[in-house]
Amino acid sequence: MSATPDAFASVPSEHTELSLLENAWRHRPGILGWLSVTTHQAIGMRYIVTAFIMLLLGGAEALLMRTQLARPNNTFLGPDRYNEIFTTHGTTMMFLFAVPVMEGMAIYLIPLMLGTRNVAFPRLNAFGYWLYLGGCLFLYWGVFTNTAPDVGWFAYPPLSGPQFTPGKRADFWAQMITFTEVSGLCVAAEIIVTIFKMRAPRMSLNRMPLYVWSMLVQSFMVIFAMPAVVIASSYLLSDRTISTHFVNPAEGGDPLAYQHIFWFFGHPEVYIIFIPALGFVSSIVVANARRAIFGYPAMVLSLIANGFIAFGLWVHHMFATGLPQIGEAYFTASSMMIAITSGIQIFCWLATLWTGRVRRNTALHFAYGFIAIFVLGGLTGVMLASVPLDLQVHDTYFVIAHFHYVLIGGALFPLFGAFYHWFPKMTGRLMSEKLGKINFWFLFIGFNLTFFPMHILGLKGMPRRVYTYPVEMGWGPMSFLATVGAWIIAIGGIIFIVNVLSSRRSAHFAAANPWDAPSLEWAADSPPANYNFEHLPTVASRHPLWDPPEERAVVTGLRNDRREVLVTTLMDAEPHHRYVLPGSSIWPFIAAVCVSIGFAGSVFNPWYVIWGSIISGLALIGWFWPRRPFHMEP
Amino acid sequence: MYSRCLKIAFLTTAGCLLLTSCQREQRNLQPAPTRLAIYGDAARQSTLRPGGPVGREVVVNNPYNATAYDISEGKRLFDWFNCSGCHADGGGGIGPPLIKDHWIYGGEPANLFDTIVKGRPNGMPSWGGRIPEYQVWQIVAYVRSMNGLQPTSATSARPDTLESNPHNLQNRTSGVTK
Amino acid sequence: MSELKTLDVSHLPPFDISSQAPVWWGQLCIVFIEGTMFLLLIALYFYTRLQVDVWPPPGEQFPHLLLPSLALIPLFVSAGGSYLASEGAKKNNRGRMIAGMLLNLITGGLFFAMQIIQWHSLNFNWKADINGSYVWAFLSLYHFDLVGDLVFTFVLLVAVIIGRYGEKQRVGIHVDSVVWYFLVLIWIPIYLAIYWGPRIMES
Amino acid sequence: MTRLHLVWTILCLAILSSCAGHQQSAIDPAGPQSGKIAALWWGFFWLLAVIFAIVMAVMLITLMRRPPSAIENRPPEQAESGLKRTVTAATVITVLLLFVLLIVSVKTGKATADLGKQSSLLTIEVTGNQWWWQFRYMNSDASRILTTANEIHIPVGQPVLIQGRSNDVIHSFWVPNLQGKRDLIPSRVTTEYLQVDNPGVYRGQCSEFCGLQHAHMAFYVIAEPKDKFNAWMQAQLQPAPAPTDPVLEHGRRVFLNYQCIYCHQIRGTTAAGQNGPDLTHFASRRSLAAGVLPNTIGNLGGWIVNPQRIKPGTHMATIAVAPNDLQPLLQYLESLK
Repeated sequence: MSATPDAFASVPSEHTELSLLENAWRHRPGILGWLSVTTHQAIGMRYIVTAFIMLLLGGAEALLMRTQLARPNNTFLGPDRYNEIFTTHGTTMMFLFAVPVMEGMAIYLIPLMLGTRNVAFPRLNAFGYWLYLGGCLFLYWGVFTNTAPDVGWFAYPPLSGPQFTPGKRADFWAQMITFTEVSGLCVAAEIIVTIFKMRAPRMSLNRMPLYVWSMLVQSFMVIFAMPAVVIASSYLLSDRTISTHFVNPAEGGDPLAYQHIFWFFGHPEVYIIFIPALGFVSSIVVANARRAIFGYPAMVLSLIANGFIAFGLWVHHMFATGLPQIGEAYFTASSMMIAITSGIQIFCWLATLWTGRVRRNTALHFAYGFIAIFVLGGLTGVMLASVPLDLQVHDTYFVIAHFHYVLIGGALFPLFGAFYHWFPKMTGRLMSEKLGKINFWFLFIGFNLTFFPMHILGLKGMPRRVYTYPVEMGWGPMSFLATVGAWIIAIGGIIFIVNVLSSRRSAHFAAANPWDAPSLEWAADSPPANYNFEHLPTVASRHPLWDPPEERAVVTGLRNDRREVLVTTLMDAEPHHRYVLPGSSIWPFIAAVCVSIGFAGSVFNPWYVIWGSIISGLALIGWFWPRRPFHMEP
Repeated sequence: MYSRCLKIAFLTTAGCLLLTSCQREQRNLQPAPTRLAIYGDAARQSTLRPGGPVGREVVVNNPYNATAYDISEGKRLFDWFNCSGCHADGGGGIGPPLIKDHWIYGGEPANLFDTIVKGRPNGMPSWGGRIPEYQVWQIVAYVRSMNGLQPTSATSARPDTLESNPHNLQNRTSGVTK
Repeated sequence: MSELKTLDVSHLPPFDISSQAPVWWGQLCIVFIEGTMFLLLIALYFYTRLQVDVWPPPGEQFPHLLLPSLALIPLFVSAGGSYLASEGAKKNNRGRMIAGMLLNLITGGLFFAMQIIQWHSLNFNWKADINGSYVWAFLSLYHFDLVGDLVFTFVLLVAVIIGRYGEKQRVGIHVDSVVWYFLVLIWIPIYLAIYWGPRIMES
Repeated sequence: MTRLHLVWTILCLAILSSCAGHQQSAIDPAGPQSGKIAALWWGFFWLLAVIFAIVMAVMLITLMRRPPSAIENRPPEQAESGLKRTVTAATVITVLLLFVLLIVSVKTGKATADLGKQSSLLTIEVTGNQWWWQFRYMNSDASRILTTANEIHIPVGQPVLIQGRSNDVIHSFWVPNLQGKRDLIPSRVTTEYLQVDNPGVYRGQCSEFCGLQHAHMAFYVIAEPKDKFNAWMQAQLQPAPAPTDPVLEHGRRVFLNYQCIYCHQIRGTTAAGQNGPDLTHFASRRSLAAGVLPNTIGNLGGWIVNPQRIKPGTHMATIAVAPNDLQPLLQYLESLK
């Protein structure tokens, strides 16, 4: 790989300029300093590492479930423990792993890809992470004190209502969602503002990388979908603590109202997890096919269309509740329509790979694995869109196979590909390609061995969420096959961890642009300094690092003695004004602790809502209280 | 030094948090079969009695005290055995109200157990031998939860049924009238 | 190393009090989030309303109309106060900023007080039934937002009065008007749904 | 990569062939509705399998082929136009195929949903309880309304209306061999039509998570010719006869003295509990405890003595039946044909 001349070599300037910049962006020392970090690389890495630990916990729960289901009438787990574990598996994977890891990657990569130094609201970013961490600790405090939720990851009332779920189990589920949705909204808001206002000069909307487009669409979906789950979890929480009647069938409440509002969030949620993965695959394919993406406008339009249609098809989760047929026909149509937008993207990737000089590294292996698995998952999705078929396979193992194909295949495989693709940028070292390919094959074969038989189990009538099944049903052999597959996936996961740990310290250093990729994050050095670029880059085309060096320009004139970035206009990214970012601050951590106390306490005693909001108000006042120097000299 | 004591502080708080709610969420699915024990004259009104001084008063606590699952089982049995027929949902009807401060025959678990097992004059039937002992204790736990004598984290906020009498004090813990 | 072309931005101001400021867009995101939540809640209120044939459930009269309708006036005036403050912040005119924020606080507080009085006239609480749950959900969520924003304005007012303010605080005052305009506008559909909804549906 | 796909296809064929078992299988129809749905399934399956194969083939080719020349990072526009045509063609084909699938699916949906508007329709009211099924054969003459549990008989070839209710949480009534599933939601009635053509015994299972024992909430549908069905109905409507044998008489007294009467009903005796299944013709049922155990005297004994061991969390009480009372009780219950 011929290393192109370092694109943005530092403009010759005295040594003092650089040391000023490093001083302005240095983290404070000690524990207090660690708690008051506001640079996007550090917070992005914390999101990714915490989410990865949640993936391991979710994976362990999956292994426990598979071991219990390995053979009929197994007594490895009782019904109560099994219900707790399958609910915690679903909740951890959906709310504590998938969305946060996609947001963590975005927090890390977006500022780099846009050629700026931090996200728009650094302290809000820190606050979002601490609240997410609070959510993880809150749920797992419940899990380890026998108060894990046991009503499924979408907690349908009246089963999750006050009468049929005693104790505080469903409350822990509902309040954990409050934690993660507030954190998700914080990240979505700052990603939108960063993309709109802080792009590199002349990076107009049609020159943005596809990953940035996918994160923009995802963030808007978070903004419009998360309030729906705010309502759904508040319905449940207020019914269970202050005895309101939102979902009480006897007093006019309606369990279907809960289902409608939950799935109005639920389906966009799975696209919130899946759309960033499309951005990962686009970046990997462009970098490793060594050519511009085929049909850039088609890809952008299908991303945006995907975002809109995702809000119009939630009722396909409720076909079995006996809704009027006309409505079902409409939702069949909209559910099938969304296959078109994904189809276009698959065709465009294949066209890009068809005419590119393909470099078959591990990241591209995961991209191929994604295409293979996701296309199959998408096709079973088209089957589920048809009402009569869905009535036969809804809430069976066929559906479990479908959504694991589109979630593991659609999101986890591109995520692993992204790890292999951006690991050199994040740590400055290359991962071992040999171990990477072994890891891929273990995951690919283990995955198909686990989830393909589940299609057949579903067709043979095995319902979802059963802690055991009778011998005479004939489900034993394929369930055992699935369990074997699950353990193979576990081995694949361990190989990945070994690869990561061994590569972090390896002597195999990575250059700034090991894959010779076109986007701006490869202009920063590996790993990037806290300020990313010494001089912010400008952009002349959709592939800045593939442009001839003489066309590249850098921004000068930003003050280096404070954390300054450039704000550019929305459409054509013309420089508009300089924007001074806040430095390290402990207040986001304090505010997050106060909000967490309020959330966690209100599960046990509704008055905590009042006390919690008072101490959180004080913490926020401390956060926004004006500090010297008030006036900013130009 | 500073970071070490922070770790210790964190571990102790995590430890005690772990212990507090372990017992409240216990689900005892294998109850012991019937063992009908009668707890002396739990309902005696005064200490006057023939013969010599009485032995030490038997103090018995409810094995299902403060466990959320058993209180909700108690609620189900309260409806299944038609206790609500006379006591309504705690507000009283033909039978006396169960949400009150002064109990005619005593509010301790042993007293309530005796009331249910032996029955009381003026219409309270004797359920001894009819209902297994563990279910009697569950009903006792539920009746006490109506009066807020069980931790609120173990009691359910409301039933999924129509509030039969809008002005009754259905459940002391959430007990604001309609 | 070939001489790289440079784009000098040192002439640009270090801040900007206008809709180009990133914080302004942040407030816009809050408006979208809150707006979606309230509109979804209103949609659910009417979804539930159409499922039930008797509304409001027996034993509850319609919420009174007089006080909430009167309360609309201070609410709209407070929007004017917010506009005044944001213009003052733009031109760094301390007097206008204080006047605007004071007007906003007083009229906002008046609206909140009238609403609190009106709460007592409701003869049902959130535990009564589905109608009670929804009406109290609207009232509590909306007024929680309102009070939060009033406290935020009060803190900024104190900062400006004692002189501890600079460009960052002026941007804060300017962009806070976005959220306040939204709070005033979103109250109209909620007001119509709670107070007029039952009456229109009845006839 | 081709080695992988060889392995994968062999794996698929091996697994597909093993779904011969007809128990509770959606692709082994026994009625007009499940027949249409199974046909729709195979139509979808083969069409989408072909599409999948094409896409996989294209993907493999992009992996195998050697790039002809070192194409610059930004290929000239005209080389793209060939690709543009193929991609737009592929997209148009996708849209058309999806439209075809939509039409076929909506047509099948309409055909399977409402079978017939005859007036004299056999109506069964299904009520889901936490972890067992209550079935009531509705009849204009109230005395002919039959209440039974966990097992229904249906006349062959005649549409049946299923009215779904629930006493507690959301369950889902589903017999894969006969029709799609319908949720049972408290506070509303969901309806579904069912028709069976081939007589036989079909197992159904609750398919909406409903708590601790959701896994053990099955039921049986027995389709039989009209005359056998009428005979069964007449037998079920009769109350339990007073036993003559002293052991059965002792069993009956045991049943009436213990706690059984609070939950169970046996027509012809004073037991009239509504909380649990109706046991008037208990012995005529194939299974015990909602499809968990075959209905034999040994299983019944194990179930009565300690139900929590068989269905942990079940609402059946653990009663300590005295040893000399247990056997007569079992004899009596097994005599309720």
